[in-house]
Amino acid sequence: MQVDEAPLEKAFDATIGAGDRIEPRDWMPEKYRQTLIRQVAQHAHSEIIGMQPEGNWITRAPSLRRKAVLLAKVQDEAGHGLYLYSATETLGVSRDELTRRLIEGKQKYSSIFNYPTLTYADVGSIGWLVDGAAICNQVPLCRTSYGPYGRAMIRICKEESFHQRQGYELLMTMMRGTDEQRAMVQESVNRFWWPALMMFGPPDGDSPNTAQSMEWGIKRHTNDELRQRFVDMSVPQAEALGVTFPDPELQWNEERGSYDFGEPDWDEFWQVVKGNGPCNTQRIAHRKAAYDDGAWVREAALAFAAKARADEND
Amino acid sequence: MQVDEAPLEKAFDATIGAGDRIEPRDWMPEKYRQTLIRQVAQHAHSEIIGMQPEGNWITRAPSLRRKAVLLAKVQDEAGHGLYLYSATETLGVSRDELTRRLIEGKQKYSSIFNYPTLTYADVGSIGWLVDGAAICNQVPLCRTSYGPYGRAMIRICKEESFHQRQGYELLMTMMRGTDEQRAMVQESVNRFWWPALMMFGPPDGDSPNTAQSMEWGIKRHTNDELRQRFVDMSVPQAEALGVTFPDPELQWNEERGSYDFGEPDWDEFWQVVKGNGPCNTQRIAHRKAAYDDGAWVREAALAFAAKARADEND
Amino acid sequence: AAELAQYCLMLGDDALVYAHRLSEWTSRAPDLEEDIAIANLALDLVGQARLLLARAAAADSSIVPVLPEGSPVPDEDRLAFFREAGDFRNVRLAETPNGDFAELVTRLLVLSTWRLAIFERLVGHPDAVVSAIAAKGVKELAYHRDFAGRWFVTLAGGTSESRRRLTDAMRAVWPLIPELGEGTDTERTVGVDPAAVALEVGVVLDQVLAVGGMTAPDVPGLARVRGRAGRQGMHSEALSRMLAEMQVVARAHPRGRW
Amino acid sequence: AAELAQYCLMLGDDALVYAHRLSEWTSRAPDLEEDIAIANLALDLVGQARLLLARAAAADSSIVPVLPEGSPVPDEDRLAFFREAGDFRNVRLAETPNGDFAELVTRLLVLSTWRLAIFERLVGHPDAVVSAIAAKGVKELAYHRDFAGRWFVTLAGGTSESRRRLTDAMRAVWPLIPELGEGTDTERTVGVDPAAVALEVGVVLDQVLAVGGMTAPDVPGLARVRGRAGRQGMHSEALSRMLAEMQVVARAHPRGRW
Repeated sequence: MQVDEAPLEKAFDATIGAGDRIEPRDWMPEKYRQTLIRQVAQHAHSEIIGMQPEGNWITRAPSLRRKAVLLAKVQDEAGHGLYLYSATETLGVSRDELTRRLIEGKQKYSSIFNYPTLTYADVGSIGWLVDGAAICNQVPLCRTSYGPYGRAMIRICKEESFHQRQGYELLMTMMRGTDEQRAMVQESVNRFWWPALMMFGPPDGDSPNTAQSMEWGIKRHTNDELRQRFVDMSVPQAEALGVTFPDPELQWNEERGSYDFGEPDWDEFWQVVKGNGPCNTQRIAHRKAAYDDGAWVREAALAFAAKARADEND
Repeated sequence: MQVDEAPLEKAFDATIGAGDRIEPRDWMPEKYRQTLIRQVAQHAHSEIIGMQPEGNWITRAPSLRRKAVLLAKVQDEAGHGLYLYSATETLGVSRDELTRRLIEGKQKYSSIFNYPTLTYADVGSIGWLVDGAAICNQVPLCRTSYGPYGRAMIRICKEESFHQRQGYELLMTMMRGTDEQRAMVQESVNRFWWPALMMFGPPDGDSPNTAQSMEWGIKRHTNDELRQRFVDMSVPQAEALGVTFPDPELQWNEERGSYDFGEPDWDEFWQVVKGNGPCNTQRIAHRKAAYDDGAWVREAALAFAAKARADEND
Repeated sequence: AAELAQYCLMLGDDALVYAHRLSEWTSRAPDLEEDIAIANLALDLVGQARLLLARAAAADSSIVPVLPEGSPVPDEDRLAFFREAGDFRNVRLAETPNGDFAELVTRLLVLSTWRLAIFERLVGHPDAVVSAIAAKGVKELAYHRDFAGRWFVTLAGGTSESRRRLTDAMRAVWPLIPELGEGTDTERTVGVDPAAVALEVGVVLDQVLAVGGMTAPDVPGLARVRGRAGRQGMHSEALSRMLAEMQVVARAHPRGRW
Repeated sequence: AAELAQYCLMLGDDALVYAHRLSEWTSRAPDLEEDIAIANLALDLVGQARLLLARAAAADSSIVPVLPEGSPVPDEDRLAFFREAGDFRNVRLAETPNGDFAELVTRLLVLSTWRLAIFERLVGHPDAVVSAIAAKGVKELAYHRDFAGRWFVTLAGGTSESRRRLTDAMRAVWPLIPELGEGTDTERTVGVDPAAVALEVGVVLDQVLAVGGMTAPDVPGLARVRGRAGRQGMHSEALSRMLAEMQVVARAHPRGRW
């Protein structure tokens, strides 16, 4: 049976045009669904892989208070992954299937997590800069056209803001500590500044999907717009903290009312995207090991549930 | 075909009686062979399991010199294991078979290695007290009746003496260090003193095999004789070092010309012998893991050698 | 007060050390739901450890490691990060290196059942701080025990593989149970005698095992060394390795602010 | 002299860090003969590290960490045990966590071939100490390379399992090879430009691979971070974990005598 999709598409376009939300039961163009699956899955994967670089320091947290804060944060990331995988399930793809795609390298996650965490200050830098950049990217997504995604994003953004403040607060506390601690903060910021800028994606000229995604309301600002916003937001925060960014070209442009800044190393960016970053292999191997090691537990849980149902039906 | 063993046994007894050595090609009573296999294998296993408690500190050695000394010592233990397994091979049992018996709990090793090493001073205490006790046990074995065993023991005892001096020297150096180091040495000696005394085995009254072994020249002194000799040797060394032994009953007996000392905790001894010591499970699991993990390598080496032989024969 | 401090150290170290083992599971659990749940367990125990170590320090300041003058490191962190392995008072079961998920479930079942029984009695403790810590902890530990119990029954009734692993886990955990019940004079004097809850703990464990159709392994307890075990600072080789990791950053910055 | 010190640190840290990984194999090797052989490799490299770190300290005392007045800790140990991860100058391949025996063999083959080529040239170095260290090291490294090469060929020609594992090991090790050849100004100025030995190293590796019938995997090199890699102190997450273990006892006793 051939369905005439024209009126459906018209209704879809009208919903988008009115700024209303598409819900799981609504008709949607296949390409919209596929683009959303890719984007939401990538976001979910980023939360899950993102547990590793910070999780690396849980067992070495230098105070019990910080240990609790970090544990709770990494736990929140697992929670975010959970919401987002649920959102993709409303689009017809299971968490299991997406995990397989991640492990097999068929789906990506945010490249920032392919950088190593080398000192405890990195926990702070990730909170401040990485979560900060993520929020810039994500706040507009709270108004994204797909309902479940938008609602997940509202909750996630709220928690991310909290994480960002915690990260900044850690760095601020360290800056009030010893000279070694201050040097540790500066060194960490030096390492994370450029990768954080790369989180907004390649320059607009090299970002082919942006136009379609903006039309569909899945994306609401260009990469370069968001990057500029992030720089403008971060510079005064760095000043308050007492650190500098490792960019000699960074300076206020009176005319534009914005900061000028240097170019990230896009060659490095593409290398990391392509899988050759410092930690890509390690991150995927870690995720794969956890998934494989847990297989027997998931199977046992399924078998147990099946037996319980069978008993009920007896 | 029934062989009349009487003349063979007579020759064997004569060899033993003359203090000469039995060699692999010589006839020997089956019980002698079995007793020897058990004793030499147990000794070999002790060397191999004994790599673990000290090996535990190689990666944490506090100076590069000590790291090299410890690495070399643990390596020597592997070497001792190698000689001793070779000696058992002359008695008709392969290393592989013995390793299986060890892993399956069918053969024992010295119980001392079921105690944990908890500080770096334990490396010194093991050298001084454990190797010291081992030497007391082993020096007489250089004259043991079975040739390959006796010759292995000569080489081993030489190296053990060297290890003992190194262990003592480590403790001596630490005693010249800080208060914390001196406390660490004393605490370590406190833990190892009683287990070292237990290394000579149960009191003579509870050691049923001693008589036969002495008759065969496999053993040359009773457990209690060797224990007394060890105590008499160790007390002045402890005084020179500046540590005490944790035994309120320890005191010089003018009449006997020896030190009186307290009773080890034989209940603990038997628990550890039976497999419930602090580290029994861990030690065997470690050895089993190494053996299992290495199976594919040993198989590859055999397969490669077989192919090489086949190529030669082509 | 010195006895109360020692008692708080014992309970605090159990929580701190086992929280470390649980936290090592982060990003490694069989599924996201368990990852989140295990982090919750660890968080609860870190919380209990903080309160108990702080109480210990307040009861007897002489146990708190001395740091360079002017160091801002709070007492709870001095106790957590600046003591040597031999100064820790946790039972050895808390420090055992992690095994598989069956080992997690089995150990958690034992430790939480036992700790819950102690904490239920500590709610009536004369020390108001200890009493309050116990009241809060009881709710947490009841959840821990339920989580462990549910999974224990699930693994017992799941597949032959899960049952085999659970059996192995029980063989690994059971030898460390007697130590839990042995108790010290300190526990008997100012806290709860573990021997007094041993029966209750045994009943609960038997119930869970019965639901899962599992039998307790017939294994002897791990030997003590000259009468000493975890409560007397006689630990396994694993503890000093754990502390090397746990304490490394704090110790590199004895004057640090975090 | 500052440049020479930096150069000695680079070569010394490669040896120290890789010796640590090798030493982790102790009591875990596939058989006793390999256990002994691997300990020998580690011993040789610890020896090289000691000489090189001592030479570095002598050439530029400003690089030696300052300890409390009167500390008897010698310079080689100050450098080994009191520097932070970011101060280490080893290549990242030296610090990668251990894999299986195939990984050991493959990594050792690469690192020893490469180091041997460098050391052969350093025999003629104007600094008499460096020249002597190199002369001694050449013999050791030739043995290391032969050990690795023999095992590489054995595993390649052994079973399908050993060949599969060797293939995986090559895929893990190969991305870290380009970093070895990249070189720094320091190496080019006062030592041997690794780029100058890259060809020779490649030829040796190709020969061993050819004998084993193995093909080098077609994998890109691991990215540098803003141009930095191990030689510039940009390490993997594994190094700080390794150092937490390696340095723990030394750091607990900054005035200790050992």
